[in-house]
Amino acid sequence: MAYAAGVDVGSTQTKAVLVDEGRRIVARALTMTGANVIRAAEEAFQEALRGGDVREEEVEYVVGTGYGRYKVTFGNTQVTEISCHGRGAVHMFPATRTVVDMGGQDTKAIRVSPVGEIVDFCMNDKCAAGTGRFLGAASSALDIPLDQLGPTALRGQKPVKISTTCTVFAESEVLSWLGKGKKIEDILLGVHQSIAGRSTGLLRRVGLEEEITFTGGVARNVAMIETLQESLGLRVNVSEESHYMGALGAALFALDHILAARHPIRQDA
Amino acid sequence: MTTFTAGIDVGSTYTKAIVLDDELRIVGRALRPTGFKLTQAAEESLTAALASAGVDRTAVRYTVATGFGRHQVGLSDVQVTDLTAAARGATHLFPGTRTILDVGGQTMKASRLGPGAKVKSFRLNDKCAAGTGAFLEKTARYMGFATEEIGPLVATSKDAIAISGVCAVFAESEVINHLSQGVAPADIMHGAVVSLVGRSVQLLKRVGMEPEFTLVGGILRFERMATVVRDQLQADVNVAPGDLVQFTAALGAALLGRRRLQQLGAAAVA
Amino acid sequence: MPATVDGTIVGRGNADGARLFREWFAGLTAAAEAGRGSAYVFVMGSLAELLRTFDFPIVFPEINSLQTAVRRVAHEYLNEAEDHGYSPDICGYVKADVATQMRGGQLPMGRIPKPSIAVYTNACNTYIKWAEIWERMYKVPVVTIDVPGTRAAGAQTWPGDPDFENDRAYVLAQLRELIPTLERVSGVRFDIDRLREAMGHANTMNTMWQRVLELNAARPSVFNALSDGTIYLGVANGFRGAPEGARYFTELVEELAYKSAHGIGTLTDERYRLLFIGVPCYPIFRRFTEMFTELGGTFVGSTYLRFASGGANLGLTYDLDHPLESLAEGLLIGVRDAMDNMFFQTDILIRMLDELGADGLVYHPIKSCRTVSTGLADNRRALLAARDVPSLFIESDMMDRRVVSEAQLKNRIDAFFEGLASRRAQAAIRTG
Amino acid sequence: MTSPVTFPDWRGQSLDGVITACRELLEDDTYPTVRRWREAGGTVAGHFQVYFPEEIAHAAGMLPFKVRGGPVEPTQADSRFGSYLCSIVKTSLELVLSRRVELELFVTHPICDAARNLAAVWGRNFPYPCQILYLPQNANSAHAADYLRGEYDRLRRTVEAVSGRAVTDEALRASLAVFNTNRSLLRALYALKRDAPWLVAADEAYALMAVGGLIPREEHNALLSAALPQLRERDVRRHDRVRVVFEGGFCEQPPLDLLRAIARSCYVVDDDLLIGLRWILEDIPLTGDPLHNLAHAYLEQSSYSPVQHDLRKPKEEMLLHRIQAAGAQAAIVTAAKMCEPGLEEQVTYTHALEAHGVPFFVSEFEENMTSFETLEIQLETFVENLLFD
Repeated sequence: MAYAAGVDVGSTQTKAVLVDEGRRIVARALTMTGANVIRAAEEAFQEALRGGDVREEEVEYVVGTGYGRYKVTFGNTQVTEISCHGRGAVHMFPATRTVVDMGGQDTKAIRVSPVGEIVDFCMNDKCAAGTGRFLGAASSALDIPLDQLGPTALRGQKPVKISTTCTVFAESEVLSWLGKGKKIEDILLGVHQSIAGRSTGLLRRVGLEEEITFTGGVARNVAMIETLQESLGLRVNVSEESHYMGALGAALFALDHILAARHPIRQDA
Repeated sequence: MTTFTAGIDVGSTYTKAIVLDDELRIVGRALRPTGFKLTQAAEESLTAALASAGVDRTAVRYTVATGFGRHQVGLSDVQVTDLTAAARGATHLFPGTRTILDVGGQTMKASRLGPGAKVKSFRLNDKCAAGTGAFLEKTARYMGFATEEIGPLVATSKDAIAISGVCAVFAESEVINHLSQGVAPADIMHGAVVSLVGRSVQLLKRVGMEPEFTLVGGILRFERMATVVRDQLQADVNVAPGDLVQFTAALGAALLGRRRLQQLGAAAVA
Repeated sequence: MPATVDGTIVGRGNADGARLFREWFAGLTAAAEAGRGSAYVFVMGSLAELLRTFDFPIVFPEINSLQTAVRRVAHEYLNEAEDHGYSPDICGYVKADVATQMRGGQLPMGRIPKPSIAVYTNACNTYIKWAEIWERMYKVPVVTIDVPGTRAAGAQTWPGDPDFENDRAYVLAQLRELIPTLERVSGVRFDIDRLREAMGHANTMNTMWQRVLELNAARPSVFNALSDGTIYLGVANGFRGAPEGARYFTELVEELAYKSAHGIGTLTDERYRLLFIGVPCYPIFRRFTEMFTELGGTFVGSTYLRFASGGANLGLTYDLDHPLESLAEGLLIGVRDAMDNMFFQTDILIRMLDELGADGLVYHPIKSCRTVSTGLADNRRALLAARDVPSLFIESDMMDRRVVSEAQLKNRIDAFFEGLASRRAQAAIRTG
Repeated sequence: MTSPVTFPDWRGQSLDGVITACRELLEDDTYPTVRRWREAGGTVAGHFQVYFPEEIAHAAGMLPFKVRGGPVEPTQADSRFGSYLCSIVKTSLELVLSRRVELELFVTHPICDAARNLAAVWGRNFPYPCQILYLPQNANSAHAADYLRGEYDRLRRTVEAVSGRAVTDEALRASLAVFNTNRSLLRALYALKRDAPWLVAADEAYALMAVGGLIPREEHNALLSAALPQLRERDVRRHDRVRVVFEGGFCEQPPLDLLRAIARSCYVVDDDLLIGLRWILEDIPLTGDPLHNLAHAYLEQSSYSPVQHDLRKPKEEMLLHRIQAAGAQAAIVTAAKMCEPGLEEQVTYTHALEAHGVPFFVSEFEENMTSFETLEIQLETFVENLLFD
């Protein structure tokens, strides 16, 4: 039994996923990227091996992805997280045509074909305005744990209008709204809506097509899902694995290589 | 019997209070995190400053509030902006001051002074965090250092690594690359300082800077920052000793309070 | 490797281009040292044909500015202009030029003379604001030649149409008003025969330039529209109406035809033929192209070689029996076409895709230039609705390295090629 | 078709009621007046900032609607544009993409490179005519007026085709008269701002003026004729405030709250807000060829703006003259974020003010900004250091 691995080195976290030949996820692991990127990749991979009780030599192919993909020194090749998120999303939800990924410093809108190939994509170019990082800022400003942001926001009745474009200043605007006596849940709802609004702009740029799958760490945030669906006027798929979608896609690409090597007929150009 | 005036500077991160006697001597000061209860922060910092001065609240005849929370301070007699206040504070500490640079967590402010410590021309940079102290704090936090550690850290740097500083968040991926290439955090931090100072010097040029220069604001309190500014300006700069640099605006506010008191006194006599 | 196939003719265009460019700047530097004045013009509607006949050294501030970026000193110039009060958000060309003027014309590749006149069209509105800066700096005549563009998509008018004639009369009147000013400033009398001669050279260049663009339909493509093309473009503008320009393009056509006949491409392994839309990323000019060529992609066409070629892309032939009237008409149609290439782009791009057999498009909107960038995202939508073709949309700048993040560009470009590859693989499977 | 009353809300109101009604109309992102006009069978000619010869559309019985962005999130328009763009261009397109406003004709101008692009973007998204009106950028050519007359004639033909109504010279003269009246009323409003600024705050004057771009001019004339005498009679205390000129090369308009913030500490005695409505400075003669008169007035009897090039109007001198004519002691110079012409002019303005010792401060704004902290700090610092010793 051969295994394939995907390692997604993001700006804050590094994730690894192992799949078997049946495209089943046998293990996943997450570590903080921190200062030593190479080690982070190594650790995530090793943790996944332990978790799946798989020996390193059983892993025939490793694909690195994410900002630090070239730092996955033990990897066989690299694929951008854009392709990987697309691939992962289609694997989880085969009818996916549009993927929205909210990551550490950018939001990606990806349009995929029925077979999971990237048809088109757009990302925030200018700065990190309106990305998931906004939530990190809000959580530290309000001193509410990240996983509580969503539930709190959903209690909001009168969302405030967040005008700050700079993610870093979200913190101070959130505080100034508090200073003006606004309710925490209304502020948070406003924060979520402003992120959803910007993401919708990106999604429209690649041309919205159902089904839409929402990936990335932020996809676990219930309020983000709500506000995004509201702003799109469409429902979105969210997988249990949303956080690992990039690593999963990478692992699936790795598996392609293993299988293609066995059946040269299907070898890609 | 001596009367006192107080200045309260409600900044985005810290609230500072200072108490002056009628000889314009600083008899007490205190600093508290601002948080989001601005009125409370102002109240607490003033109480603490009075305690440190051993002065009773009733002996304070005039209180001036400044900083971004100036309008939320219930107990003040009047509010002025931190540009106006810092101008008074800086010229009190360094009478030759003509140009002031204030790098705060949220904004960067440059002002040129005219006679009587009046602000003649000023510029603010609030476009994005890349141009403010938040840029340094983010970079530091990202490498696992606290804001207080920035100074000591940079002090150990051999040379600065170029950091583009387009976006405080995007800078992180640059930082990753440098770190994984084994660049010392100190040199990266130093690079961030250089990039920030570069922006602040641009702001200074826009107000038609002229010596003497005085630096105010929390971010500038560590020595290397001032050194980098000196290098880029190729001029000497004044920095208030110790943590007094953070109190410049509060001091200016208290001084304005005293000025106002004298005018009122004169008016009462007349 | 192309060069090994034939040492003499292949690569001649790039070498001669570089040489002409050096000579041109040597001339400008000499003029500056001698304290001579010059005519400042812009690439869209430069009127170089006319200005040459008054013996003006011709300065293209756009080209000077982009050179500071290519030579990696643009940030110094931009900072100086921003210190002077210019916003980080405005055109980098303008700012680099302001700094150049404050430095007495000093540039990395030489020195440029001060203007004694500026002549420009409204092809880009920023030209007008730019000229106002020189007017204030030097108190010299700045002349707008107002060239009305196409009023709406697909609504071009042609000779005989009352609306066209209204525009033509306006442009012609402005040219007639310009001539006495040129005589006054230069002290040279207007000589219609010299104009005829210059326009003759421009005719040759126009015909040849159009041929150059067509020749890249060859497989493999014979020049990279982004890297090589920009060199050609420099000559097309700097030597418009000059014999050197006419000769250069005649020889270039010869070279490219030769390469095409012998199957000599710019890439040893040309996998993807791309179109470029916008203005190049000069702060990392060579690297930007490499990020594509490394992955087997080459640019077979670029809107830049159309809107910035002074109308040469149309292959217009002036009527030398009526020089001034024909110049007016050429200016009107040429500048109008440049604007159409920026505003009413969809059909033009579809034609380019077909004629050049391109596999994908790369849109490069930039911070500096709203003229070329404003409509790109919408145009892309329209194009993708009309054609199922892969496209990449990346924002950076032509001057300001502060907004050019190589790591991010690379990430997007890699993803684009992954898309191209999987799409090609799927196509292969479908067709068996 | 008999033109409907699109804006009844102000009638029978007190002065404050009238002003409130105007404010509400300005901030209403459903554009009720345009809707009412179309429901009554009227056609609408949307024209982008800064100047448009509204008389020509008016003479065809169309409602000239000033397209000047709006208080909306450009969630759809964002996908049509890049990052480095002013807000007004985005929100203007958002108004039509979101169907808040529906038009029969859209006209933009070569005032800047972003605005000119709008004709292409708009045209790709809507079936009705979307054009560029090429107002002359060489005002100093002896031929400019003839050319412009020809261009106006082209516009006349377009408008006739869209409205299905012939635009006769008679109809044009009638329209010229309506707009002459409107412009003289606006001149009176500005005279009041200059002579007795305490009677009308900056944001109030703006609201009264700006609704003109949303309603038929006949209605606006009635509104201004009713409001002006009441303003003059107003019983308000005169405050000790700085007299300033507010200059912004305005195409994009600042939010009312920004004007309100300025009004708290300053008397704005002149400005170039919505300068297009006031572009023509004198009544246009009603005799002779109306199109020629209109073209002539654009070139020869007009105000100034960073987006019009005329060697006879060096902008910095025009600004200094405006400050002096209004008896202002200082200037507030602003520009819309990402506005190329505005930001370029700002440099010249500030250097000229510096040289002439006119106190000023510089800022940038965005129509949809909601926090004014930076502006307030600047305003307060500015005023503190002008008023107190």
